Amino acid sequence: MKFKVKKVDRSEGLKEALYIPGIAVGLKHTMRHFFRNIIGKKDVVTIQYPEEERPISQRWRGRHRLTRRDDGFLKCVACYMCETVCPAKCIHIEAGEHPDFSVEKYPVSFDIDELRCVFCGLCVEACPKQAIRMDTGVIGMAYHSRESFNFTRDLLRDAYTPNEKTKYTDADLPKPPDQQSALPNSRGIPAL
Amino acid sequence: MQLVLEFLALPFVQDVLKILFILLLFAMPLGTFMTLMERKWSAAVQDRIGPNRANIGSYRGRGLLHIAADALKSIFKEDLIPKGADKFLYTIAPFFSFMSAVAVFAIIPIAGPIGDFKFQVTDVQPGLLFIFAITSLGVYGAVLAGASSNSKFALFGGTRASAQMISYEVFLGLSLMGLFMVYGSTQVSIIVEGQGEHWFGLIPKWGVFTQPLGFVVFFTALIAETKRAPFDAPEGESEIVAGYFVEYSGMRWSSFMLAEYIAIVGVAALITTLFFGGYQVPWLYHWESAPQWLVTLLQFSKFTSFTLILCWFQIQIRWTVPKFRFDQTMALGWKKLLPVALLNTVVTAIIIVALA
Amino acid sequence: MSEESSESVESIETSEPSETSAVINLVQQEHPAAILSTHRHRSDETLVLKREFIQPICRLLRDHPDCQFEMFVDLTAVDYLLVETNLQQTERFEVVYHLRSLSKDHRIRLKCPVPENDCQIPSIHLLWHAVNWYERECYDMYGIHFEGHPNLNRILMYEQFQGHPLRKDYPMDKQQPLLELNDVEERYHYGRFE
Amino acid sequence: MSASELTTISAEELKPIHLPGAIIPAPPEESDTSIMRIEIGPAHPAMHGIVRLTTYLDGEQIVGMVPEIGYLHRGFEKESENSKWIQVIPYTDRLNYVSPVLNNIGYSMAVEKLFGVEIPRRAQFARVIMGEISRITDHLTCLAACAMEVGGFTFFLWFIKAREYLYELLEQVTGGRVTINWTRFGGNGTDFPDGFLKEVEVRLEKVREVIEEGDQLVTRNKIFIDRMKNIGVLSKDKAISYGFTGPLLRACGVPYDIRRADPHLVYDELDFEIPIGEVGDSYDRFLVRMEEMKQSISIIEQAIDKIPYGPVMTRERYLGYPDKKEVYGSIEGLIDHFKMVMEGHHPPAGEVYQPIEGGNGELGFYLVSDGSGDPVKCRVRPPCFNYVQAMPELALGHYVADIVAIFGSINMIGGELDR
Repeated sequence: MKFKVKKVDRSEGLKEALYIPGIAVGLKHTMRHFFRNIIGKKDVVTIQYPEEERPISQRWRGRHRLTRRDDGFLKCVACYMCETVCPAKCIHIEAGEHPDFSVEKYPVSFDIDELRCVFCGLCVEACPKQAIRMDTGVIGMAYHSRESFNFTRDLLRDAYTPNEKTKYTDADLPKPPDQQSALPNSRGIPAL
Repeated sequence: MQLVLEFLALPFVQDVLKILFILLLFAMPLGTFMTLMERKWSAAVQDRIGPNRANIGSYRGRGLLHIAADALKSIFKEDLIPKGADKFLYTIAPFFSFMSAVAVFAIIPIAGPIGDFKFQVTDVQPGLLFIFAITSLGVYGAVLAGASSNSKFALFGGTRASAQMISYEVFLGLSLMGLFMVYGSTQVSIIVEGQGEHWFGLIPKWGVFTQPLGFVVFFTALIAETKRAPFDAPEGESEIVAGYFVEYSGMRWSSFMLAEYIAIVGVAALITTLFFGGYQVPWLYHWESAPQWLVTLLQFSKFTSFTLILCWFQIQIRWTVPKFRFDQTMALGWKKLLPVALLNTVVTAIIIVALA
Repeated sequence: MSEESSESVESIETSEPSETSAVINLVQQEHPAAILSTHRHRSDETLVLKREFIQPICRLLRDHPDCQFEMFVDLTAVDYLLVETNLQQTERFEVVYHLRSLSKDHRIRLKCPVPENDCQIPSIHLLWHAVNWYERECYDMYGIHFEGHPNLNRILMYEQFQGHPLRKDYPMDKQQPLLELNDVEERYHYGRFE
Repeated sequence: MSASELTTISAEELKPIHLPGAIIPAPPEESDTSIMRIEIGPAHPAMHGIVRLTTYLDGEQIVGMVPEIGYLHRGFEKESENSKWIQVIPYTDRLNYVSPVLNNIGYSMAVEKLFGVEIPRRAQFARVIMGEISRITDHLTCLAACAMEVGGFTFFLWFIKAREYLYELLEQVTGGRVTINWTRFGGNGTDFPDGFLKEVEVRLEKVREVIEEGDQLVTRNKIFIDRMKNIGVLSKDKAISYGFTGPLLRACGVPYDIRRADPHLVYDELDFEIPIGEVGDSYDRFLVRMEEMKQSISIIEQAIDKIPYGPVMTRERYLGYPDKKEVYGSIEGLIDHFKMVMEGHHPPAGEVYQPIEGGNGELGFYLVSDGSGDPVKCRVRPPCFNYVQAMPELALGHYVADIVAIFGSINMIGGELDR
């Protein structure tokens, strides 16, 4: 099949043989940058990170959060879909029956091991109830110990101000029986 | 009061004061200032902001506190000697390079003479030959550091530094032959005096205009002498990590660094003196009635501003030009700079004979 | 459920004869005994050979004016231990070569079944420069010996690694024994390899 | 071979071993201590990824080199054989982490070839645009690192600034700057946000300016030319025999570009030139990559003009997840969704090899599927595997300072080399 070919010119004339013209052209560009930046900081791209933050798009995948229904209860129905689709196998769910029959199932414990998570967003796509989202926009996730990276259900769920339609406040969410701090991670090796 | 004036008139005291003034109030501050300015100016070239984080309380300045921060850091950093290093040579190597960087200021005049008082530490008759002697001593700093620190990369850096500095001293000397012929002597004050006249009252007789080729070769040789910009194969940080001072840390390492930055200021001051008229302010002779203190102030500020401009130019070159490979540095030196320097000497001689 | 969806999809596959089938006819004439079967799936021409004929056939494919496979693209092996469905595999392992002809602009895939008990196949490192490391990697991962290879030892794993990780019977989270730090000096002696 | 036997090296073993992938000089006699062995070791400023080059030096000249790889081996194949087809996509971001989109596209096209399905035209154009943006980031990083090692630190930071513009583009579409996880089987995960194509043109203009400035700063500079010309030369047929593909083969003068040799996506509708060099040394590779970036920019502009409207995922059942409306609304949609997530994709049994023009050369995916949900074989043909194997041959006879120039122009990426 025909395609156009372009030979790269590596010619080297007198202009290159003398060192000065090449350096002069380079100096022209660096000086242009220098004088534009030293006076007015026109082209400077760096930002002062802790004070200013880089604008992120809405699709930016950051820290997870568990969304809530209007009546204050978690949207998640513990269907284990995100747990099976997660490539890093870092989500652990234990489902439980809720005393109120109108609520089918809810996650007694919903833990994400953020150290293992690869932030691929497959769990958000797989969730049939839009219960888990990654749009909290939290850029810096730095904590002091490994255990604090095992986000439990209560850490992940949204903050929620109860309004007139609220039926269940946070107190109604029964705690899992033994809330160990260090959950075994996905490979069954207990985190230290 | 009378006692004090008498004390000041003593020649010995004047020399000590001159040394203290030129070293402590001119060379060292400018050198340390250059450590910060290199990072700030290179940031400007590369569309960054440069260091501005060091702060006392909330005062951050525009990064000026980084000079103090670097100094304190290097004092408190651990200063270790690698296993198997030759302790004695390892410890004295930094002093050689520091000494050769500082000694350059001995013969540089920073302002015009008032009566018989010269703003110059010494005005020895073979002025510039003293410079060549001192810079050749600087080779010991790099070579001893490289050879004594028991590391292959340092060994590479040391051998490269020795070959490069020794061969570039030759072009250093040769490129100034033309200058000596034009101004008739190697004494620095006579050269600077010579640069005071003007052709047709308009163009000042600076070294740059009388010796353009000599200036180019001299400037290149001096950059190679201080192992900076395109000639920093001895500290080739991409292939031999950090060259001869790879095993240094703490105060010893920072003395190498400080030596390098003071050498920048030294190079800039030397070139200003020899090629940009030192303290000679152009067209100042028209204004006879100027008071003496104003003339000295003008001369000193002209000298300092030109030194700063040349420091800036060296740093600008550093961040523009890629690095030579080591054998290309030597090829450039011996195959290109040597003929150019000799040609320059011959041409200057012919012109002088023709004009005279 | 998945079968019927693949039927409807089968028709998309291009079935017009391309030059490589000419290559297969050529190989059939030269080495009729070598070829076990040939098939063409998703426009990828494949030739299944006996493993002892791999060197002459590769030489033929590289040097013959009609084939001219100058470029050796890839070498890998496949472990069919847990595979039930019929992928026409006869032995447990299969070494797969991919070749590419720049001048004739076509590709071919050679497959050689290798039995589990005597895991070896003649090496073709003399035909292309690229083959050397690919064979070392295949040995490292599957434990298939390439006879005649000048320097057949592990390339991705460290020397003291036990087992061949990409075999299906190598458990996913097997822990390797810890070993003491050896000095680099012993590894490379002048002139030879360990 | 215990230490005691070392002294009795037979004459046959004395001759230098000259293999592809390892050159070891003959041992020096006891008196002559000229040969020195240094480790351009795993952690070295000029080693892009983590690779050890045990180098034998005679003075400053290289007389032997043994590259040692495997430091970044994360077991890509073993992980992908133990996970579902869709779970392998986040792994492919991390193969050639400098041009992640191209790995995604390569892997997804291979699985689509297994399924034997065509993706909608808008998805093909979207893949071409994002793939070329990713190719530009790959070349920007490689040229920047190569010039930095030769001393052009300003050139490095300007090109990293240009790369930053493109990373923000990737983030707007896929949600990740490097770990994008964007393509799916049968189309792309997300469509372009509105106003995105305008944004692409604005940023490409900025990137073109930076490339022009970098070109002026370095390419015609005699110091740079001296450092790069006639360094790491490889003849055309030796390059083919070493399995060179991509910019390195084109630098030797062979116009082999998979986008033209095996036309895929919509590359045959877009016209662009293939830059080739003459000698095949580091300078040619530098110039070829510079030219290729300009071609990629013109490809993106043509693709932006021709991109049609329409769906980004195929309507084929059991390929993409059903729309969220159907999942929430109808019970069939929910069942399909549940079945897709729980059991994953079931490509028909068979094997397939799909090459694509990666950032470094021919990036091929060889997949074997037995119809059940788990992949049998998921092999990546790494283009830079052959370049590191040829490294001893390229570096022989040059100086220590040339190792960085050659290694920079090879653009070895740890993730792709060791998988």
